[in-house]
Amino acid sequence: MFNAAAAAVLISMFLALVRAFAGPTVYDRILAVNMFGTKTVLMIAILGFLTDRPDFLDIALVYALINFVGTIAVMKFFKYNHLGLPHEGEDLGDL
Amino acid sequence: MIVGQLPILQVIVPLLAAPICAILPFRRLTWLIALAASLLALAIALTLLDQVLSDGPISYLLGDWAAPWGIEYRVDPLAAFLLVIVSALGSVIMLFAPTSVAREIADDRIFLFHAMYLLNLAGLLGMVVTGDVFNLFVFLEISSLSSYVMISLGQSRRALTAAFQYLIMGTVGATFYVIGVGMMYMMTGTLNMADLGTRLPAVAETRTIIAAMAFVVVGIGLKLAMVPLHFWLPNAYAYAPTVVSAFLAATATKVAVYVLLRLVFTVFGGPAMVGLPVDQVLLVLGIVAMFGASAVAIFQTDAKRLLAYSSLAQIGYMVLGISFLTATGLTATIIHLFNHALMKGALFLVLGCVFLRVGSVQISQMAGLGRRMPWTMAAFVVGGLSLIGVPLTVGFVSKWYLIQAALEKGWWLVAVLILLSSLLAMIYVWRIIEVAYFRAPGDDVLQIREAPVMMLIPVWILAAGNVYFGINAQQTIGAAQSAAAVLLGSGG
Amino acid sequence: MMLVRDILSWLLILGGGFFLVAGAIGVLRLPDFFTRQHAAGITDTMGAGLLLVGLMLQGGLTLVTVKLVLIIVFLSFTSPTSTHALAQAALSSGLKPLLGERREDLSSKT
Amino acid sequence: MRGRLFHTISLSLVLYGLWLLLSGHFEPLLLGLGVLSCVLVVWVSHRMDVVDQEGQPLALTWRALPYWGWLAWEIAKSSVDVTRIILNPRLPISPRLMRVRASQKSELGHVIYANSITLTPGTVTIDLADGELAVHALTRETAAALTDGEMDRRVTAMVGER
Amino acid sequence: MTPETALVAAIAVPAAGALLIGLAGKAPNLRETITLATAVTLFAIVVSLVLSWLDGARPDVTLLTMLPGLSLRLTAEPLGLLFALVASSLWIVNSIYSIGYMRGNAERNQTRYYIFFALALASTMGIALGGNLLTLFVCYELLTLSTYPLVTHHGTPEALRAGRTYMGVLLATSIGLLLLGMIWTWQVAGTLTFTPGGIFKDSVYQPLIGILLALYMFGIGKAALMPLHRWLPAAMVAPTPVSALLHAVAVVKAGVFTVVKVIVYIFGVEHLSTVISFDWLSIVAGFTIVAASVVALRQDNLKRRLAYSTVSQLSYVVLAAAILVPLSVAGAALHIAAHAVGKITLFFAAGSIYTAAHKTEISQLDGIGKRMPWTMAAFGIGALSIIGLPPTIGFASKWLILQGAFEARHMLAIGVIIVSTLLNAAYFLPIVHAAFFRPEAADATPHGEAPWPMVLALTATATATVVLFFLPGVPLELAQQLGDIAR
Amino acid sequence: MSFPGLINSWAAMALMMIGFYAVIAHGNLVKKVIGLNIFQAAVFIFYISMAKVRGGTAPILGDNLTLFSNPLPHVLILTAIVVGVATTALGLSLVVRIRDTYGTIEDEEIRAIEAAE
Amino acid sequence: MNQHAVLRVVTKLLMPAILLFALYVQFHGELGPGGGFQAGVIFGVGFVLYTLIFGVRSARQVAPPGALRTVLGGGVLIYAGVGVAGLLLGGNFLNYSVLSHDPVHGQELGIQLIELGVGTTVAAAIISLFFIFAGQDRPE
Amino acid sequence: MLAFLVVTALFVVQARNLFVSVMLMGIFSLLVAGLFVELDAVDVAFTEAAVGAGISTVLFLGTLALVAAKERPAGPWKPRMVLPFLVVGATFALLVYGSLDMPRYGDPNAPIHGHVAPRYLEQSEREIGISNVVTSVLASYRGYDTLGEVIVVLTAALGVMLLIGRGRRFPRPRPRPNETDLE
Ligand code: NA
Ligand code: NA
Repeated sequence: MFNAAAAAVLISMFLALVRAFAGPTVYDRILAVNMFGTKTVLMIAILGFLTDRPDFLDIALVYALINFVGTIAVMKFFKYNHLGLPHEGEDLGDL
Repeated sequence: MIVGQLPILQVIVPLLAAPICAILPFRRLTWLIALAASLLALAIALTLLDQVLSDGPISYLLGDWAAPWGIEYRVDPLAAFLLVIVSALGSVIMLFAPTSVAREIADDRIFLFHAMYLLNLAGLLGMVVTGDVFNLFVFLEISSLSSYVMISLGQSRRALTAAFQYLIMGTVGATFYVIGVGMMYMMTGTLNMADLGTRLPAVAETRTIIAAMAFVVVGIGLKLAMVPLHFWLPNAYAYAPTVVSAFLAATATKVAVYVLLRLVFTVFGGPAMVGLPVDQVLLVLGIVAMFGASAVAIFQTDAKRLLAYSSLAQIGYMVLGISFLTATGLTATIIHLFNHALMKGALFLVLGCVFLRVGSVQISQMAGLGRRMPWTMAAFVVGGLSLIGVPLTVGFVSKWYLIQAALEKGWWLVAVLILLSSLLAMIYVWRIIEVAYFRAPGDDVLQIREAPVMMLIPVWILAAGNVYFGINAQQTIGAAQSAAAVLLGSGG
Repeated sequence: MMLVRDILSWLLILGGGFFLVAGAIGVLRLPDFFTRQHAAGITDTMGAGLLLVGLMLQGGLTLVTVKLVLIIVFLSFTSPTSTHALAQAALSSGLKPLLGERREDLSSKT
Repeated sequence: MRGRLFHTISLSLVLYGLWLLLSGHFEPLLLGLGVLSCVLVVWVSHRMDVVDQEGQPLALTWRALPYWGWLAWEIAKSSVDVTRIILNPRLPISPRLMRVRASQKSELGHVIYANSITLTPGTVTIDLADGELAVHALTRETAAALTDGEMDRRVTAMVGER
Repeated sequence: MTPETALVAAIAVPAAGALLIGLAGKAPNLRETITLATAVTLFAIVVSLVLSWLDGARPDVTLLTMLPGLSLRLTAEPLGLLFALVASSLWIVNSIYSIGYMRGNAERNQTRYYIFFALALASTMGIALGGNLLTLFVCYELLTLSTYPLVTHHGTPEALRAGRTYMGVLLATSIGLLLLGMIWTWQVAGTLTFTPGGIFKDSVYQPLIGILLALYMFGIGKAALMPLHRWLPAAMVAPTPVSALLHAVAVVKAGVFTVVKVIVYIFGVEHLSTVISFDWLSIVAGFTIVAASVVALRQDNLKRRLAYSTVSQLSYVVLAAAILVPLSVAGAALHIAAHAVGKITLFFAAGSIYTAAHKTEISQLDGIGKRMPWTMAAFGIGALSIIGLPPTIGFASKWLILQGAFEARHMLAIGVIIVSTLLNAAYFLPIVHAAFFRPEAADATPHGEAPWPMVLALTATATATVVLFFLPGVPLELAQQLGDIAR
Repeated sequence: MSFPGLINSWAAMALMMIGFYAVIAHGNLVKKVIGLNIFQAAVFIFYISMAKVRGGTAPILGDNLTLFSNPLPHVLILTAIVVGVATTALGLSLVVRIRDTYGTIEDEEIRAIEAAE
Repeated sequence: MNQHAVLRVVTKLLMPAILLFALYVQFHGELGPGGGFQAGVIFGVGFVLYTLIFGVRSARQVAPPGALRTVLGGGVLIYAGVGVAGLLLGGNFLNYSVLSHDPVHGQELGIQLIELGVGTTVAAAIISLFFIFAGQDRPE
Repeated sequence: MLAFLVVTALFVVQARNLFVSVMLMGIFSLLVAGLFVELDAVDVAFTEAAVGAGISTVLFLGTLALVAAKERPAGPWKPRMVLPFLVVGATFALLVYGSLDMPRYGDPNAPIHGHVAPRYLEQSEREIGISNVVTSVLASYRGYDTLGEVIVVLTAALGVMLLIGRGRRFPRPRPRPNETDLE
């Protein structure tokens, strides 16, 4: 059962990967990577059950977090070409 | 109680001083901390050397976990000798540092520079005392990362590319080392050097261990700038702040050579290990380095670059000494670790003084300095003569043992080559001396005066060391000989 | 009781798996970024949701279930947020969505 | 000021609850560490200035549950619809952009509405400014489902603005 | 003063002198007083050493242990004492001469000059009195280094180029060959202590002895054995007193001195004579003698002619040692002294001519004997000594060598000595002839003798050349003792 | 016979070489750092693969569990990962500085600029 | 992205939970996967998210550079301090057993403390790294 | 999984758009982490996910924001471009050569499972008292390595501060000689 679920997740990971490689726009790639990340969260959760050690879900949670923050960072990168600015032209302050 | 804790104090004193420096953004205070930590480390190192020479090797178990389950610190005469070299040079160079650093590094960054220096020092010391191959990697990285940073602080923008190149090569080297360690661990199940030494012979013939050896040697060879893995070094030393060049040239490559010795002898068992023709390879590489690098050094126009290439050649001597796989050869390598630290330390510090006053270390800019900066340039002469190997300097002592080792093996041709290469050293050293003393000074040189006394004192401590240990080499040779004996003994 | 729970959880897991794959196929098939987002949304909501609930049933009333709930909650907050932010970024960067009635029209426009 | 204190206390309680849920261990040491952790987090949150109505919509929790249930059902329905379209060999889509007015007054309401739209397969909020949402819909049907305004009403009801 | 103290003082005094000269740099008179005082003190010390040695004292001092089993060590023995005696006595004369020369030519960097001169003497003393090969080698290198600033004294590109040749040849040979030979010797013999009869055991592989000998003979570049003689003419760019003391006495004599010392105390005359491959050394030395003389004949520059003459004369010493009989060894020792006194006279004369008349070429010297009678008379006496004619000490040493050659039936040596004597005469006597019997050039500017300290100095050395012929005394005694040791 | 047992190692080694190639062959400095990351990650895989025991489970002790994979390589690689990211951070900050001062991060262009100096 | 209502609201909502989760990972490392390092990363990532949404300047007001440096060094000092405590209490460096009468309890205590040091340093490092990279002037 | 990894890595290296490379690096890291979970290295997976996919990606993005995000296209083929292939080829050959005598994957009798490690698994609960053996080894048996690891983090953070921290990056213009004595 878990195997079937894992297979499904793997297939969708693979398809996401194809989209990530194929693009064509960067947004497609970001979309694919984000989706891939979410699928990894699921994969970890399932693997926890598969290996009979379900208490590793913290990792999945961390994945989800990282995935979210990563996506936001990427978008910010594309929107402003900068990670630190609230909006353009603002002074960045000191070290 | 304190005495039993010396091996760890050796490392954690500078290690703990570093974060303290990072927290306190004061230039002078952090300098004092760095200096005090270096001096304390030196005192500890000397005590340790004394202890191991009289009582034999010391084993220190971190966390009191027995080796090989925990990490072991192991101080034998060789390690103690290296500890003395590193901490002594560190102390002298820190003494020298304030004026030079103020000239070459922005004020608001100096406290972080001191933290970096301490990290580097701790990393090097840690590499020396550790008896665990993976712990060695960790401390290797501490010292490497801080080196990259310190090099990149040089004034020229080329310091950045040099540091980057070093970072790439250094990381590749470290990764190779980790691959090699992985293979060794895979075949033996242990990471403790002594334990590896006893467990490796059983699997010595396997292809895995042969490959492991190759990876480890290449990895360390990259760190030690062993020709042909040397590309990063000349730029790194040439464009780093002078204090950094001096410190790295005097200590970092020495520690890398030490690591090579440790691995080849303690871990792989030295002469007993015949799986790979390591000795022949080292012999050839050493000779190529001696000649190639010296020949390149002759044509340099920048004094720091010249010294950097000279370092490559000197590393060649050390590698050559290892390749003999004999007590005398090892003695030569080990004594040269110390002696070369003295020479290059002195020479680079002299360039620090020159840079302070002249603003450049181009050889052509040094015309007439012999008259304007007599004490500085006199120290250069002493260091230069030592580099050539003139008697009454430490360079002579090194050369003596190296040649003796070659003759002992009946390799008289190698002996001749060693001597010929020191003639090349004569040429490149003399190029600078001639310009400094017998070339008429330019107009802007006329208003230059001698470097401040606070810089001259450390310079002359090292210059005097070159002479003192050249005239009276008994102690250093004694230490080197017992270190060599331990290496060979442990190789079984 | 156990059997019912198992069957239910299997159904959920299988359903989740189905939506995962279907959504992923959509991500490949659909013609432009904006339409693909919808397909990706299916995998994040239905796919992940069903799967995780299915797992929850397997886990029972334990810490595992708590964590799975947390994952679902977290995903339900972040997934639309990042989808939205991504869409906005794409739009504001000048990426034009394909609009129109039928697929044939759309493909002729690409 | 009173509101701030209220939010602080409520945040602390929520966080401690979360700690217990995560931990699952009830030894004194870990419980104590939990208290310390919560204090630290609340302090940092204050420095970050995220402790306010927007950040801790605690009051919504009870009203949110039925809404979530409804939303889940909506998601399920749309998922099936969209999946059908995707798997249809003819791929009968008709993507469109539309503007939707949000009737909530607070930004929190807007955000909940926007995210609910996005969560529902077939529609994605691609812009939100001053209560007006730009929505990308995959088909005419999904667009139509949105324009009937039920979701808008439910969100407004949940945030208690009606 | 105990002999041991004297031994150490012989090196310490000139070294300390150098320091004091440096401190007195700002006051020329004081500086030169110190120079003279140091020279006189050194001479007194050496004399006391010689006397105590003749009294039977055998001082031997270990200064410090440099490497395990190897120390810096000083020992008095006849050859060294003779060399020390020559060098220290001539330093006094040379100092007087220098004062005149440096002031007369208004040279720059005089303090540096005197400092390094004193250091060169300290090194020379170390060479003379070194108790083992290591000590000798150390001082040998120090001598090279301390004379480098003297050679490049003028700092002109030409001087720098000459300095490079000088350093290059001397350091290259000593580091490249001598050091190798020394370490190899240490490897084979286990000691480097100078020992009468040599240090090699009979068991040592014979061809190795041959290789070692070659390493030594060519490694001792200061002996200027061809083809490693180039540095010596190059060094002639230096101020004349430098050429006089160093390149007639200290440096070059250090070379041949080392040759003799190595042959006597490292190889052992007896032991070496059993090695078949050995005779190549006589051939090289003989060739050098003749070839250098021929080259000298063709030089118009006076100092260069003197330099090539020196190259030639040095090989006399090598040849004498290579004959390997006690008599010739004694002759070699005496020739070191004889050539020193004679050649320094010639250099002094050349310097006087340069200072008084600003002439450097032999072709310019027609009739100069009338304006500078003292100088040219001394030149004549020096020339006689170099040629080996009585009544000069040069005759005595040549005689001893020739006797040894006959005893050993060394026909090559005999032939070389005869031919070279003729050549010597051919390149010196025309100068004397021209100076006294040719008419002066018409456009000559009038000039008189050189400053009095210079004249005094060259008169003194010329006198010594003659006096020593009649009263060879201590030098001969020491040379004969060496001959006994070599027996 | 040896094939299936070594496939993990070989894959890791192939990955290492992909990264290594990027490090030494690509002129773009960021690409070099990326290459290092791949290289190191592959080494991590190599270590973690050797730790695996067939039929074992994660080395977190629990009831009814007896066979565990080897924890030591895990520990080593945890450290190595941290070292790797530290190196990456430093490398990237150098790249930023190089871009500031040279205006490019392409090896060849930098070399041309340096040669012209 | 401060203007971006959706992101701002969601971030505000999640931020305390993320930070708490980091501390949970910090203090439960010995029971399951995770520990000081991972906790530090998560804590740091929380700040990264905050910085992305609210800008470097606001984020720097939350965590001023001097304080960050202190925390950065402080973590190392905590770790090494535990080691030194072991040393002062008669064991070797990093021997935690001597920290308590019961060696096993000493070990647990020591591990909690050093993990705290790790977490502190790592969090501070990640935050300052991100501040620096995100706070750069743009070229040209 | 491994095949995924290799393909991803190839795409990462080949992509000329650095941004794409970085994104794919993120995927690569996630895949690696997934593999680690499969190989029972949950702690490592945790870290790899957080570091490789999280921190590294963010750092790379921060860098790309400041430098050009496009790699220069590869130039025309030159003979010296063979060199990297040779080096890589030689290294790979050595690796494969070395692998031939390695224990097989998952072999419970491999040397590493028989020496040193068993003590951790068997004694750590009694000696340290916690169930996560990785934590025991990491924090206690090899706690010193971990201290070193923290120091590495410190070094990198301070180093980046020194390199690109704000404030004056370059020292003031060169003062005249002789003016620079501190006292
Ligand atoms: Na949606
Ligand atoms: Na843990």
